[in-house]
Amino acid sequence: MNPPIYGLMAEFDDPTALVKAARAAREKGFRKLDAYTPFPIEELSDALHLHKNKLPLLVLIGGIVGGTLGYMLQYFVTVIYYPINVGGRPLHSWPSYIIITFEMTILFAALTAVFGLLGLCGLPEPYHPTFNVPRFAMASRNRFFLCIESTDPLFEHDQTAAFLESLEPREVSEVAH
Amino acid sequence: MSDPQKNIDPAAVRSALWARLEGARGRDYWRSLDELAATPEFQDLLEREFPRQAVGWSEDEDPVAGRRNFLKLMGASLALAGMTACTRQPDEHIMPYVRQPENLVPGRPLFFATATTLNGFANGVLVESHEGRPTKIEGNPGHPASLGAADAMSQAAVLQLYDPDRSQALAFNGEIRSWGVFTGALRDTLAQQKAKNGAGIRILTETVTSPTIASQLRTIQQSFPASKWHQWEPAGPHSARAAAQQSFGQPLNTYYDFTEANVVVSLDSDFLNSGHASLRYARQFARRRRMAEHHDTMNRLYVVEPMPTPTGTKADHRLPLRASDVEEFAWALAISLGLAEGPKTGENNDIYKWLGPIARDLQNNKGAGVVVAGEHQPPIVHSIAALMNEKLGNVGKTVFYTDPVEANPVDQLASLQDLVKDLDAGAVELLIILGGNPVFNAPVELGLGSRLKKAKLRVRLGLYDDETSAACQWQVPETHFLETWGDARAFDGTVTIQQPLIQPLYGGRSALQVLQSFTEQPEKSPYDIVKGYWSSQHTGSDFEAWWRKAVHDGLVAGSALPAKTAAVRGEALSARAGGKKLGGKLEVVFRPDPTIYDGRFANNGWLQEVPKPVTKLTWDNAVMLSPATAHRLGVQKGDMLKLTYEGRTLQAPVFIQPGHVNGSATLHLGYGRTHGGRAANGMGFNPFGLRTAKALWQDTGMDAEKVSGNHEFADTQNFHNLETPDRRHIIHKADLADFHKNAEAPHEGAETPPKGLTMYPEWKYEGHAWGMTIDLNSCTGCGACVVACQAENNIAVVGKDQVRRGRHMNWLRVDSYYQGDANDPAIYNQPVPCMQCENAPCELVCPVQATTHSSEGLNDMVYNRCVGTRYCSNNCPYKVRRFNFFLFSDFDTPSLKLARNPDVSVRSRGVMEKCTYCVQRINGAKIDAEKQDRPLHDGEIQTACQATCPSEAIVFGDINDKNSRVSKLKANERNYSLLADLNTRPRTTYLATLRNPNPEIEA
Amino acid sequence: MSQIFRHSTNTFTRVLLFGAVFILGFAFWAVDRLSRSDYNTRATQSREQPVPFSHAHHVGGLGVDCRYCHTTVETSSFANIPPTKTCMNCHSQIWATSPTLEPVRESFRTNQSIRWTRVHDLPDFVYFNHSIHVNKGVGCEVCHGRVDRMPLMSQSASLQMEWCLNCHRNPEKYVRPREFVTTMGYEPAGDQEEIGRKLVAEYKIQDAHTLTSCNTCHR
Amino acid sequence: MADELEVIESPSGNKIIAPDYTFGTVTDQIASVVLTKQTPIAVLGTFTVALGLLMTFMLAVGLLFGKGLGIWGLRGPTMWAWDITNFVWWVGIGHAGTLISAILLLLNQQWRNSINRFAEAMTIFAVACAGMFPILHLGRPWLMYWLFPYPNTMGIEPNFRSPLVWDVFAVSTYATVSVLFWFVGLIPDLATLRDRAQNPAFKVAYGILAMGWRGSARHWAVYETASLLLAGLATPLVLSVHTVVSFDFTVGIVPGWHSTFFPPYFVAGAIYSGFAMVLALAIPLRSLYGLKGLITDKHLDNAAKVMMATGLIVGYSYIMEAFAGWYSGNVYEEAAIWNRMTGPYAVQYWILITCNVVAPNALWFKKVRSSPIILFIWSLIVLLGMWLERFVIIVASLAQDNLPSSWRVFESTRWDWATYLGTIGLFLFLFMLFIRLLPMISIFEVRTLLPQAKVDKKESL
Repeated sequence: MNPPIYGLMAEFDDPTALVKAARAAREKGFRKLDAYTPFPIEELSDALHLHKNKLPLLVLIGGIVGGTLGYMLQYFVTVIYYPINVGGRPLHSWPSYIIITFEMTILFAALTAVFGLLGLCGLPEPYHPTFNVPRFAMASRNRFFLCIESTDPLFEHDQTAAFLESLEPREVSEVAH
Repeated sequence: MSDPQKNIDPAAVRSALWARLEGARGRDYWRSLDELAATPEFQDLLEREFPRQAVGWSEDEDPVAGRRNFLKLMGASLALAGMTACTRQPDEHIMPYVRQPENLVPGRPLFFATATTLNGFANGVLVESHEGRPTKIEGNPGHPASLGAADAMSQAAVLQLYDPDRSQALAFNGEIRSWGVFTGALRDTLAQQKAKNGAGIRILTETVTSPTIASQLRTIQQSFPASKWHQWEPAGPHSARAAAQQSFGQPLNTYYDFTEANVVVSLDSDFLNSGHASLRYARQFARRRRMAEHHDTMNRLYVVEPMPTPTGTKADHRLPLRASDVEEFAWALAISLGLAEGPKTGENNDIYKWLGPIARDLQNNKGAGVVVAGEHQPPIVHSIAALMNEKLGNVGKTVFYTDPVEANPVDQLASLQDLVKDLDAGAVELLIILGGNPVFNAPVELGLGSRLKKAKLRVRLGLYDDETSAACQWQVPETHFLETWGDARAFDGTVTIQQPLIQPLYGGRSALQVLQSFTEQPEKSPYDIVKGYWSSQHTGSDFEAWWRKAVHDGLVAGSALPAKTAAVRGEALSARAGGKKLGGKLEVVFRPDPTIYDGRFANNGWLQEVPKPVTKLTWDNAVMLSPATAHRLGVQKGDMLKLTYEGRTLQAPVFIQPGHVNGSATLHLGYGRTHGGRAANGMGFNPFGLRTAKALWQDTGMDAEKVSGNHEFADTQNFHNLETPDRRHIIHKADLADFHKNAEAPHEGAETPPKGLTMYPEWKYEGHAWGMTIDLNSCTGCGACVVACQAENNIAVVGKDQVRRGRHMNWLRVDSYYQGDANDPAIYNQPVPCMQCENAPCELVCPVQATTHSSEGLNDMVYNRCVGTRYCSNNCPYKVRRFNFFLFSDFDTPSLKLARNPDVSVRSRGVMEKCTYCVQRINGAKIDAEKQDRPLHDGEIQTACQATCPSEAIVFGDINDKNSRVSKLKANERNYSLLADLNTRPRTTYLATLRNPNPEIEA
Repeated sequence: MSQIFRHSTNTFTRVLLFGAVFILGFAFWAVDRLSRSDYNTRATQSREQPVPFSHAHHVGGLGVDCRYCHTTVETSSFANIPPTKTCMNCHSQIWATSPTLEPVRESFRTNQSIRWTRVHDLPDFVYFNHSIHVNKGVGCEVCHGRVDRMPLMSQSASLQMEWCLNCHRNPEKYVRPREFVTTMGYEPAGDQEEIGRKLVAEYKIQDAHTLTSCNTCHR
Repeated sequence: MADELEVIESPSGNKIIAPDYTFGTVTDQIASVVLTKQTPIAVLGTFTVALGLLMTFMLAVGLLFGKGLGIWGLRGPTMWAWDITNFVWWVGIGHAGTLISAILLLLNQQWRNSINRFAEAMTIFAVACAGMFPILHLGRPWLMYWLFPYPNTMGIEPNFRSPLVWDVFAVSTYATVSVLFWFVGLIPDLATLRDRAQNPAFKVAYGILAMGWRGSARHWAVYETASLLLAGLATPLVLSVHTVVSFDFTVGIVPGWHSTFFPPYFVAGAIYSGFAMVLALAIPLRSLYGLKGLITDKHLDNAAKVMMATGLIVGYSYIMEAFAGWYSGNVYEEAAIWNRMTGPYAVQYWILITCNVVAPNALWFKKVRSSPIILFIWSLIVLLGMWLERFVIIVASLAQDNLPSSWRVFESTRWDWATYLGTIGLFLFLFMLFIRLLPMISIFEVRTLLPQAKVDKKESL
């Protein structure tokens, strides 16, 4: 029995080949698989069915929270906490509060967006098995990788390797843990 | 503030205070922050929060190195308060009294009555004292010359008292000596003199009205029969004295009463702002222009003068005439009145154009008119005026004569020349100069500076180690009048006994003491001398009670001189000179400076920095020219002129003053000091350099030529001609007749948005609602209110360069606007304090709520919350906010810290400040009233500016109280808000000004 | 390419990134606490004094009324520190020779003030007026605490603005009948709020809006 | 192990990217600027100058804190002058970046891909410079934290009705969001640098910053959504910022400030000056680093067009301003406008009219737009013009407002200059560091521009 590995990785020359391979792998029934590319590829997301994610909802919530907090803060301070006559304006001069409310909305939404992104991607993650593959450095330049992970129920080292070879990659390599 | 006239024994309190202040030089008073300022911890804090250099001035700001330190001296202290807010404060200490004087409650001010003097004439004042520190001077309502008002100079006396530049040590040729040595030297000389009956003794004083000093001098005269007493006062009423002799054959004192005067003709007299009773006159005059009811009438004022004065700005008809033409005008007027023979015309048509109407006006108001001759006009003008008043039956109604107020009304010029003669003859062995500064201000041709040296022993008693001191061997530091006992007479002879409020800060002697040393008991204290004199005068029982009352009231009841009747002698009116010809040259006019007078106040930061009436100049004098004359000479404001008169020359910068008469140049005296102190030296130029006995006040025949160079003036306002029509509606004005026809006349075209016109709900002001009205019809623009505000609110002095940069700190300013022809415009004064807007634009934009609205409608400014964005100032349409661009307030000079009002925070660097309606006074009064569980009554609270205003133009009060004076005035038809169309809803409003022109002349 | 980082780096960086939020939060909280701490306000800290005067003894023990020494408290903004004379009224007889009282006697002889260290020291831009507070039924105790239990005087309240505001916003919670102003350990006869409201009305104490207007304390 | 770098410096056609680039070549060319290329002398020179100016800035600020605001020319009634002028000027410049990266992204303008990175950097540094002034111009800068709401022992909070507090929120939000947006954009490129860098220290540094980005398809999917969302948020934000800044004036009742069309007018002006700055930076950069193939004349042309369009809007605003002033019949407004044109600041006013109204019209001509040199000079003219615009609005209006008695002419001091030039130094300093340490062009976004990046539909099935 070979040592446990993270998975098997195939390297391709161009996006089209990768997308093709990805489709094939999914049809073959693999689910625990991921692709690595130097730039976002629309079709790849289709191929791997990655379209849904919760980020927009999170951001919406973040925005609403921020806005409400912003307005409440101003209302509380000027009407409840220290009511004082400023320039003969009413204590609750709502038109003046719009701007800060708006800014707080944006701020909170933006923060949620960024931290949400990190969260959903499980970043930061400076160490990742894929980095063990020497040629993987090219994933950030001009190569396209498809990786089938060993945790996939259908994963069986030699057959999976053979399957990957059948997709005519530049080469197939093991991804050690 | 509490009742100004507590009935207590001042002496007792004071002795206790002295005990406290002994040695401590007043640093250890209970609110011991001043003392704190000296502790190392505090210094550290200072270092930490204000690196030393922070207090300095970058070369950008102040090229004149020397002045820098002084200016920060002149400010206020304790300012770090604001800073230390967020820091742990270092330990402070409290030094309680050892034996607390009765009547003295720490934290509550006491008020003492005394008097300031100018040219020897007294002006009654009340001095506010905090734990023995005089901090504020206000008028004494009981005193005839003051009636409760105080002029700028009197109020600034406080700063003079604490001036660190005062002469602080007895010196012989500049070396410090002990008093023993001095009195020794003096005694020896006197012993020698005794032999020759004092033939070598000369005493030179200013004008003396003090009965005590007079009696001392008389005694000296007896023991030293051959000694002589000379008097010299550069800006005194010389010609009035001469005129009295000429007209009546006897020395007489003239004063006026304007309450009954319907028609006033001023022959170059600034009676509303200068002279010995100007405060009284201003009040009487203003009351005749109050217009409480719509159909009230007003008096009518004709002014003939070369240079616009506050009086000129109030004129219904102002005739710019060269000073030397006023005599001709007087003649012509007399002729028109049929009091003299001669032609009613001449070359200069200006002189004659209004004679008929004016004469008729005077005729129609027999006994209800007055002709006022200017102090600076030659005797003949006074005589003619006297004649007119007499023939018009004004004497006894609006004009009064009494025996002279001066102890010895001599011709001072002659007196001085006499002294010079003796000096040249080498007859002077002991010359004693009491006060004054003759070397600086005597007629230039006398060359007193060098001549004095001919006297063997020269002793100088003076507040400052000045030009005269430099020419004397002994410089004896003089005690300030707030430090010693004394007495003086007012314009009508009323006597005030001056009482000290503080132990002499720098030691020193008073004139009384110096003169006393001529007698058997040389060491007698001023208190004993004065009290002694009066007890000797006192007839009737219980002198002590009389004395107590006199001292407490600030005047000796019934000491006013009785009115005399006198008739102008036929020979009084000498030959008529006729209009003066210029012959292509200029007329030179010398006048005392409106704020620093003859130079005696030159080292007083408050007086230097209060914008001078009309010109708005600070820290400077100038050659005042009319636009036309300036054009003729081809000069602009700031260009240098070389003036040549009687072979003497002087270089001075030009200031173009609209309304100044053509062909004449006015020079204000007092500047160009060389030994005046750090604020005085190097400021302006010295007209005394041209002033000869022949031309004490004016003369023709001065040459002026443009020379290279340019001078930067620090004036706080540029000349602004109102657009005609004044579309900004800054000054609401109308002619009396039109106003009578239509009450809305003054507000023609101005729009005030109706109350409802706002999207906001109304703020309700229950309880008090403070408001103010300023009657432009009364305001003379004298600037007394500005100094009052400065004293009351610890406002810093910033110095000439900063003023030039528009960084002056005065919370209250007096704007002047011109209308019409730049050579003969109408001039309007407008005092501008904070408007306390109900819809305050400044509050809205302050990011930290440092300025907000109080429940009583005050626009509060919290210095310690201010971070200094200056947005509020930008958004203030009235520009009444002042910013501390540097650390303007003082942190170092102990003496100046004593001058502070403990009820007002001293502002530090980087914060905004502004008028608060003297909120410290409001709260003080409210607290007192609440403690006694009674409502505040109207007039109980007086803002500093209101309290001091000679013409009662400023009224402050509760506008929720429908019966308060202020509410009534706000209901007056003349009431209007400045820039009302901005809908800021000012609490400070103005009463439109009215002119009462003679219909004949208008037509 | 080979791994640059060890596996542990993952956890490390994550903790660092998301922990930052909490670290900042804590720092902020700490500063806030510190600014309100007794260290900063100097509350409960007694000061070095020239004479170890014990309020506990004079007030608590002998039951001397506050106003016997602080005579101006009802009339002036400043509640005066008694003049040496006041001390000597008794101490010329009692403890007339006690060495601890030497500074007092010296002051009396030499006419030099005793140099007390100020305990209750408001910033100089705050204008507190004792007389009006006392006259409106604010007890000494309310601000100065149980003086009768202080061997050496120390500040009991923070004297910070928010503290002042507590009372200026709802005086009824603190006022007491005038006769009890100097009482230590005063207990309201009944519900404070209720009594308070009555007194506020009776003493004509101004409404909160006026009491919290800036110029009430700052000028 | 990475292939040796292949660098292409091809003359650019009128495309947004030169032909015959490959994934590899774009990557290497951009990465090489940071990793291998020699820094050009010109850049080093500029850097030194920037450093010098930065020192001047330190000096000026030291003196300012030491002595007080008086060292500037400020005075009554012009309590604001250079300080706020600089603030508004910098904030304005700070608009282009986010605009390019956000709005153009939403509008799917592909040409943005190669200029958004350094435009955003420029934005951030400009905002940093701008952010200085609200603090520096305080009388008591050490208390600036009072402008933020926080629980304090004084029981008093900021005044939320004050435009200055709005500023605090708007600008700090804008700064934060810009930084986040910029950093998110950087992550994939940081990964690239991590994988390209030879020096282990750099590897670690970039590695940490890249946070382990590995171009996983799952990540890309979330990443794309995030970018879109951020763009969607940044768009209204960027428009709001200068609107809020304009409120500093419009909320005031100073004649010449108090007018309703300031917001659009200011936003247009901001974009105007922003694009000017983009050009002023892009033109020298691309020739210094031979990036003509990536920042092509097409880019300059587009930028120039945006500049012209906004310039015309600004010009229109001036006309409106004058018209409104006259039409209002309000004596103060009339006077304010008239005073601008004829008063003590007439010179500045007419120069700015020339710079902002006359000059941009030259951009109608293709010749002008296609000459980098002229464009460079033009952008500088525009920057000057926009500074003067703010100066005139602020100083001319304040110097002569409602009451003639308070009128006074403003004079600047040497320290006004030092502070202003100082911030320019700071700006260049930061920018030079940026181009040295980070990819000044978004590599992964440029990759998507390549024809090879298109997935062949039929093939892939």
